Amino acid sequence: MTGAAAPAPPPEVLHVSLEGYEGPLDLLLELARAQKVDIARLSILALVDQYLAVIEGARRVRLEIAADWLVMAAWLAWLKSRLLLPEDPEQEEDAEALAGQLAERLAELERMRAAARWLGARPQLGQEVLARGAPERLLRQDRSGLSADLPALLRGYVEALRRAHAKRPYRPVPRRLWTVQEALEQLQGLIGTLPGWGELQRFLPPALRDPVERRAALAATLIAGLEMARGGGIELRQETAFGPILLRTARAGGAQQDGAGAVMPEEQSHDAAA
Amino acid sequence: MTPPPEDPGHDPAGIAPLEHALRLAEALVFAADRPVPPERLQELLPPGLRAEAVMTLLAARYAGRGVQLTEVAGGYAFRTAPDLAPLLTRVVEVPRRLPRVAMEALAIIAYHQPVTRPEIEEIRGTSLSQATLETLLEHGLIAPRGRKEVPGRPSLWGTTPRFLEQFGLRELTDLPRREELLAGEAQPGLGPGQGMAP
Amino acid sequence: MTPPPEDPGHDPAGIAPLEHALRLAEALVFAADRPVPPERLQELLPPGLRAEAVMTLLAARYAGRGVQLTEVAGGYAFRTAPDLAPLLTRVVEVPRRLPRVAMEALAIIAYHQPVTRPEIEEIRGTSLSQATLETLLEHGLIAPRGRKEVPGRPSLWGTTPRFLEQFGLRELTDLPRREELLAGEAQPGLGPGQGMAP
Repeated sequence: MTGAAAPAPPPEVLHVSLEGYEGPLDLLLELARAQKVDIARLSILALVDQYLAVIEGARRVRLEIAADWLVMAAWLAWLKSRLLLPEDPEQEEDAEALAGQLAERLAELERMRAAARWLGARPQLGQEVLARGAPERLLRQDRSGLSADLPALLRGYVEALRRAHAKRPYRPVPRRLWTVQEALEQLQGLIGTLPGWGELQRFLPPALRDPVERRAALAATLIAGLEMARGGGIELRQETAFGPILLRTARAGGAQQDGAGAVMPEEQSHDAAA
Repeated sequence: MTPPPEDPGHDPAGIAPLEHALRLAEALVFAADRPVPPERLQELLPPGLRAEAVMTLLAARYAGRGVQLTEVAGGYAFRTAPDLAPLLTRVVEVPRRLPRVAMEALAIIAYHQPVTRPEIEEIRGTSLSQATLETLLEHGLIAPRGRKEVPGRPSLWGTTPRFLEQFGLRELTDLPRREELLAGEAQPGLGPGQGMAP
Repeated sequence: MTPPPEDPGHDPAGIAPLEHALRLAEALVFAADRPVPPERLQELLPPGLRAEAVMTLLAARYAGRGVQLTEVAGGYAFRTAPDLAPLLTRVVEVPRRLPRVAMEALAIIAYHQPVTRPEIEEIRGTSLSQATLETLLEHGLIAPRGRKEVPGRPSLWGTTPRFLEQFGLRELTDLPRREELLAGEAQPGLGPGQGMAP
């Protein structure tokens, strides 16, 4: 009891709890305020000592202290050592400048706190001053206009057709096929009007869009042409394989003169095979 | 208009409390989101001042002004003076959208005109209500084009100049051709990659 | 308070048009739910009458009354007189005040805008909860102002016209200058924008 001197009462700062502070900067600002000097003329060294004392005290009470407090403590300890050492021109960053930046950060936080207080002290709408509770909407809606554009119209058309198409059971389009008889009549009707050679295509019925119907008509017309050539009424000619097939009204001895057969070799072989 | 500076020591007529009550009533009615019943004001008034009397006096002060104190639905509310409301009312255009069905019917009429309602139904593959046709008529987008000489003599429908205007067309032939719209869809099984080698 | 009955035949001083303009301005600002920019009134005035002049005169007429004409957020709005708040809030519901953290974040956004959340955290020296940002957003006090072109592309935040309205500011420059913030705590509530009494 009387032996070892009772430990000196811990400095007052040790009682500062970290609970009330929103992070290291908040505590530093509080310590700076306690210096009661213009924040620009702050003693950074004193501030560092106070902060480190608080952290040391807090560590004695609780072990777990959030990392950011310790990071700040380490940085401040480093800053303090740099501030105490003679200036070293080799150093990239000058300790005084770093201390100045810290002071500026604290000053900015202090300024923003002052701004928040300034705002908070103003009469606020909905608190100290009230706006009209039931504003009148002096607006009349004119709903006579129409919002519709061309893309929407076209989309509507495509969608209507597509939906209707999907709904109907599949029904193949009935084909209108040109018969050989019809082709014969068409050929006989037209061939007399032709002064010279004419392409087979010219004797097809008009306005045939469907490719299948068009090929069928071509085939029927070719057969009709062959039929007529066999009867000697017309002559057929084709210069190259898959080239245009030409025909004209037969003339006396015309076939030998032109040296072209009524039919192509392939057609002959087909005939032979038939 | 500003109440004279008040000296509480010299207010034998009791004007200061009345002026205060008027200010309070004015602010309360202004800030309330619904008409203020006199009882609500009464709660805030010193004894001896009747809310109805204060409201009546306040209404008199606003007489002839741009806003008026009116008694509505069991309470008091400020309202724009009736003669000013038309001057201040702004007209906002809220264009309506055509319902999808109407848009589709309109598109079919545009492409197939003159066309009867049964024909539209045939193309859409579903029935078309009279109301939809009427919507299009109301907007002036379609007009009758005589009758089709088939049993029942149904009306034929076509689009109007108003239709061209609405869709920014100079003439009907400005509409894309059907084949352009349905490219690749009209011929199932003949899409790219499935072509027949010669 | 009621303008004297006017005889249109005897109005050498042109009082009738001015009284009409005052009624219009009063009705217009009274009805609106947001501050009315002077241009909106100007549209309604005859040539030769300036909207600002009419508003100033109207503000003078309302000086000392329960409702006052104030200049906020680039326009004019009526507000209840601040001294009546303690009485009014007994019968009119008022929202909760913003927590201190939200006020701090708001002040930082107001002074540093456009500013990212990490930058706010850097200034405060501690993290900022999502809930705080959301509170400010819900109140319509802040709005995103694009993104900062740094890794992560964080959102930039700025204040809204609603912020000016909330704190009775005409414009952002009504905030105290940064240098003034520390030199003697800015006088609370006596900044410009509150009331327009001459």
